[in-house]
Amino acid sequence: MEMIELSIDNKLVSVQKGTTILKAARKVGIDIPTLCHMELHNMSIENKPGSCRVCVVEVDGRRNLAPACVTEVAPGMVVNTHTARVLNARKTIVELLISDHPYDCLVCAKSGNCELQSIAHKFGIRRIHFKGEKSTYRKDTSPSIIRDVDKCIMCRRCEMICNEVQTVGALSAVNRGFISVVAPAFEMDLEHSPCTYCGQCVSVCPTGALTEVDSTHKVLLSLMDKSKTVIVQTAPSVRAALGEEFGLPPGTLVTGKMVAALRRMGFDYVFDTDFAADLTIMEEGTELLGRLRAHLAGESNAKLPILTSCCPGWVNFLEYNFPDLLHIPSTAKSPQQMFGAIAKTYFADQIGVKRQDLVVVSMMPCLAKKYECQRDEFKVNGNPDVDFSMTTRELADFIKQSNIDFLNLPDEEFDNPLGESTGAGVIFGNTGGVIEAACRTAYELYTGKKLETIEFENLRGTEGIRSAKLDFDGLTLNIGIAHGLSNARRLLGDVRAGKSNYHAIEIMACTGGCIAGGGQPYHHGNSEILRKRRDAIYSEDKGKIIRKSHENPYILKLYKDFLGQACGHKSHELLHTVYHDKSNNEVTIHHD
Amino acid sequence: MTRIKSLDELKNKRDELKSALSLLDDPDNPDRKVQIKVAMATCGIASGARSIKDFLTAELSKRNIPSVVTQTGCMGYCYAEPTIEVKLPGREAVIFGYVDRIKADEIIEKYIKKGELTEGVIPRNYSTID
Amino acid sequence: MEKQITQQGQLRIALRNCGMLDPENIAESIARDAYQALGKVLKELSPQECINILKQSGLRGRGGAGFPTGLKWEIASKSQSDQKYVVCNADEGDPGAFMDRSILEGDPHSVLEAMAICGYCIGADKGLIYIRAEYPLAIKRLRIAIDQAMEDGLLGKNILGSGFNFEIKLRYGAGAFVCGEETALIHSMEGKRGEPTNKPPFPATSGFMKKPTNVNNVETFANIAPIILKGPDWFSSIGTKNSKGTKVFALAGKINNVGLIEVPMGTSLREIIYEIGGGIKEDKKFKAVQTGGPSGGCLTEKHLDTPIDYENLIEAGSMMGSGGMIVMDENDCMVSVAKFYLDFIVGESCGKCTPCRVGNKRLYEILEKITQGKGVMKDLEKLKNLSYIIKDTALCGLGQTSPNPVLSTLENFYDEYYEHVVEKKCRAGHCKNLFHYVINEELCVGCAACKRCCPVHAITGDKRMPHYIDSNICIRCGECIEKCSFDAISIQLEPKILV
Amino acid sequence: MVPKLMCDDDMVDIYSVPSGDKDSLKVTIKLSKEKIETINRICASFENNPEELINVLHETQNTLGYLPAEVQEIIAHNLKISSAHVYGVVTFYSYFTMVPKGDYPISVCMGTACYVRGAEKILEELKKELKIGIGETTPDQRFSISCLRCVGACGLAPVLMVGEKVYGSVSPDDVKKILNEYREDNEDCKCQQL
Repeated sequence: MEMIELSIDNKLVSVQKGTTILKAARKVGIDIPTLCHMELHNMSIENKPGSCRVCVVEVDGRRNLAPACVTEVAPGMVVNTHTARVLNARKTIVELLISDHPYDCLVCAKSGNCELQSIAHKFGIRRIHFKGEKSTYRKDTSPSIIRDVDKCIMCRRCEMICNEVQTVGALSAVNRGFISVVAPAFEMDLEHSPCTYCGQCVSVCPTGALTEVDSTHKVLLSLMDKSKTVIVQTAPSVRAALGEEFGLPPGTLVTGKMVAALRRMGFDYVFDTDFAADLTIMEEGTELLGRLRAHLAGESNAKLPILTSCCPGWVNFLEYNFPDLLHIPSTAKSPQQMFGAIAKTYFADQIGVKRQDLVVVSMMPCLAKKYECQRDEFKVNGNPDVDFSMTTRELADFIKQSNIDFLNLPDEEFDNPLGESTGAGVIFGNTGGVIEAACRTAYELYTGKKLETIEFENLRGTEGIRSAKLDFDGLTLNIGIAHGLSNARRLLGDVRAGKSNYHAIEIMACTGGCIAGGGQPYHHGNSEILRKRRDAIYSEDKGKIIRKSHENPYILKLYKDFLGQACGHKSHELLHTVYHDKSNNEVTIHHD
Repeated sequence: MTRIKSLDELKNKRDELKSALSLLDDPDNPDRKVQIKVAMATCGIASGARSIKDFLTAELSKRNIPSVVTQTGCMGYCYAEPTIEVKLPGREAVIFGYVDRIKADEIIEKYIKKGELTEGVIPRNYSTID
Repeated sequence: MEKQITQQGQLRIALRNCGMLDPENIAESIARDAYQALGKVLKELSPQECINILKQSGLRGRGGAGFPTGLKWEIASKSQSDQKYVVCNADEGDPGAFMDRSILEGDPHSVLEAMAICGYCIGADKGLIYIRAEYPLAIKRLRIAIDQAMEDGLLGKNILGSGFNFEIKLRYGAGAFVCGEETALIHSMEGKRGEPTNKPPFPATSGFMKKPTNVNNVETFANIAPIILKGPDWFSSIGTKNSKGTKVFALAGKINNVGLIEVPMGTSLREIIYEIGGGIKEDKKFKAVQTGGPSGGCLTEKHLDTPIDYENLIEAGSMMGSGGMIVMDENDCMVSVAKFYLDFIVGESCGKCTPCRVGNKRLYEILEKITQGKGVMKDLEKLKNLSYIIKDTALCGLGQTSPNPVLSTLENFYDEYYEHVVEKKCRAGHCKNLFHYVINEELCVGCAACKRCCPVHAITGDKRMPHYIDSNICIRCGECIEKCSFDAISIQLEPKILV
Repeated sequence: MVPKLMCDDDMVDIYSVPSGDKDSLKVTIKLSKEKIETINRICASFENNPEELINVLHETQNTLGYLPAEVQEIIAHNLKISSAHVYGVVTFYSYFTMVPKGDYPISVCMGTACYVRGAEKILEELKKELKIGIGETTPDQRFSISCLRCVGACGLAPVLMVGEKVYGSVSPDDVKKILNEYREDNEDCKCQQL
């Protein structure tokens, strides 16, 4: 590769041809500020429209300033990143952005996490010299996401994620000039668009234009209500990221402190979604084996490949885009919903509380979960199995509001019976985790032998689409894994075209899996954070004594006392669901 | 028209067309014709050039004057639209501006029939490359 | 500076056939040498030889920036690719410029022929013309011309027996000024929003469908065939040192001979306005001529004798642009003219980059404040600083040049700005908040005609007694002036008394 | 922007877009079968090529008069692109409209040449005469007003267009005269094709 030498702020740099000034500068410790630019290394996600113009630098011999994020280096280039001309321009650009932005930082959901706010602070902007019209748009609230696009700065990150990474196509830049904004088709509400609520747009939005629906207040009211028993479940990825909100290094596991905090906040029982993940494996694994056996028996209508169904964003995507393939995913509900269904039957009976007096709250790394728990399929007489779903970010704020000194909390254990889990349940948080957990169980159930190595290393990794062949005692199982919906679309396209030979496919809507979910602490483009969360999940698994779902004693007890057998009658009633064709989406017209 | 298959064919074709045109313009040719071009770009049409062209075509044939009236592009005198160029055989082309029906009639009667210049002649103020 | 001016000042190269032939009849074009240059190139020249001719001729792009055409072709010809494209930019957008429309309506074959020559030189067999949907006649004539040329074997497969294939298709614009910018134009042709992207990569390496693409404007193409037929030396003998050949200008505004002219580079504004253009309408006083459209600037009396070429116009704070020249007289308020252009830019900005999307809006708002008589001296400073920052930071050519009308009016007509801001006066009588109507008591007979027609009831007075206009109510619609039979109402420029 | 529905008699029934292949999105749309077929035909004539989106939109608007949400949905479906993308394109280009224009759409040129020769006054007069604003249509659906950037007929400034017919050197007094040509049902005066 050709190397190019240049000077940035009088420092000589040598970088590969094709490198941008921005990256060359970072190599020598010069951090040029950016707003629209965002890159997640190793995940091939990069947004560089070169549109915000905050990163402009002075290049000798060039007539105007150069945007560092899209300008490639040239031999002998002389770059200055902090001359008066540059700083003046940069400051003015930020002032212009703010001049078309609400001044409600104090009450903005993104305050403290807003990139525009921090850049304004960094530049020492104390006055906005330009006063004029501000663009105003209708606020849009969906079950999961709030769009307050008055705060949109047209960085286009959400548009890029929604179209290129997720191929959902819910968002596009619309209109032009001063009134241009990113919006769904016909500027309808997100609810009427093909949005899957994966929340990736929220996780990359630099300002408060895209945020989650906040359920804190409703949960607080439930907690205050003496007539209610309030229980909480926490998803695997939450414990691997929550610490970040309290200043702990990324990848710090805070399971014990989290349990302690939830107990102090007043939850009557603190349970683990991982328990339900184990239950999911029992059901999904059994379903896989059933279909596999049917296939091996030569049944022509054996529905293979089986697709995992625990990711609600992915389920939404499937219902919108692949209505002809609705018969192939596992019918198993997601862990969140399995938990709710068991909690409001089995557990409610156990503690003698009526269904309507039991409130189930879930702590999730996800925004689609908020939508999922409101689906009609998951309600009994209008009462939802899971009442409220909160994100990791909301949980962190809730803990802070409850005056809890999180860092100094003792480690505590989950309650029983729905708090016991295995390592298999934990790894649901990573891409490849669900299928690995399923294989741990399916292998032993199918072959009747004990696994020698529990880790299926060939299912792990960060490639967008991965495939592996597993030897099930002579039977070769073809496993496919996709994360990020564009990769899911590719795999499903093959399935539809009959070009796929997979037996089972795991799909996660978010690139990286739940650890990078739309409800996790903001990564601000730092993919190292995601890697550390991933490692934390695997290390939690490693530390568990029981690492296979079918060995979870409480799961076995649940089947023995209540459910009968996996995929049996009772299971089907409580733990399985059906999918609906959502593509038949009538155009609804809004009159303001 | 058949396909032109080589540069030589194209050159021959051009020369044929050119000589046909110069024949029209030859005062000694019994088949000579008055050639009129009506500027019919957007500006011309908007100013009524189409009806002027129709009027000239009809009137010249009614008055038995052998002529060809064709449309052409913008002559550049937007301020004087509609504009027409009249070429009497063997004589320099003359451009008339602000042509309405009355003017057109006058041009036929005075200039085309008798060769007398009327008002509204626009002096050609450019040279082209040929 | 060497100049070669023909006796009448005008020399038509690009417009050589406009008004000479019937654009809907290919025979007339052939009679006037159409496709001779293409035939010569295909038969006698290698692509590089042809590119060398263009390089020697000194032809520069006529669309605005003036990039050397031969060099542009050479870069595209050297890009390696299985597929390349020739694009004709016929998205003539500068308000006040209509030379591209005239060429396409008057001599479409000159463009088609040149595109085919370009295709041969760079190794492309497909051409696309991106044309404004607002030009229905040009579209119609282009379609006819393409069909006729295909039928005659002058486009299509195996042109003139050379083995070279070239076909041309039309793509329509849809009303977006920014699509005149190459990268935006390419996105638009791909069925996307016409938003520009950073250059490099230039279209010559990655353009339409990510393939090497050569984009030239209509007038540039119209110059190609004569250069091939008459030679580069002939062409470079016309014009100035760095700007060769001729330039078409669209003369419009307050000028007697509104029209399309073509003059050798280096001709002075004075010759254009007073000799060719016949002077200012109604013998009013010349104030300025706006060149280069919304990206250009205003030239004033002091520039009247400057030889016009690419460099001199930029030096004078304007630019060649596509060649619109709009002449303004003493009745035009230069602050309002700047505001007019900013209004245009705000409406046409694609909204992608911050400086253009928000910056130009703020410039417009400051100008509006000034024209309403609410400006303060600090605003002039702000205008200037913000303009420089937009120029320095905007993403595309449209944004980088958008403050030019503000900067050039500030530079050349600072006193008008000053009057608006400090004296609250608009000398042209254009800014409605800065003048008021008064009734001359001696001339008014109290007929009440004005009172009856006033839509906002600003006029009071008893019958047969002098009437009075309340400036605070008056909306300055001018109805009363027209209705008054006694010339009793007049405009007063002095600042109105603020109540 | 409030996208409007087609007029009532168009809403014959609810039809589904026929799904030609498997990855088709079924869209239920309130459009007459004929109109859906027209749109399908237009898309097919451009080989359902997403690159040709702008040409497809032109052709569809020429045929139907405007591009309401339902129409964009069908185009998106045929070209296999998201409707958000189609809407993004429609709203980018000022030539496209989502509301029906009048039978005689009037466009006032707001180019510089027209501006300095008094286009603003023409526009004011039109607004006064028709009692509608820019981008609006008269209640009887006869006239609508829009502004155009330069139409390239600067020699005739100020210019207005009714349909594709260009009127040059228009004075405020001419406005009424021009409108009267179209007010009576005078067939001869219908927009002349150039």
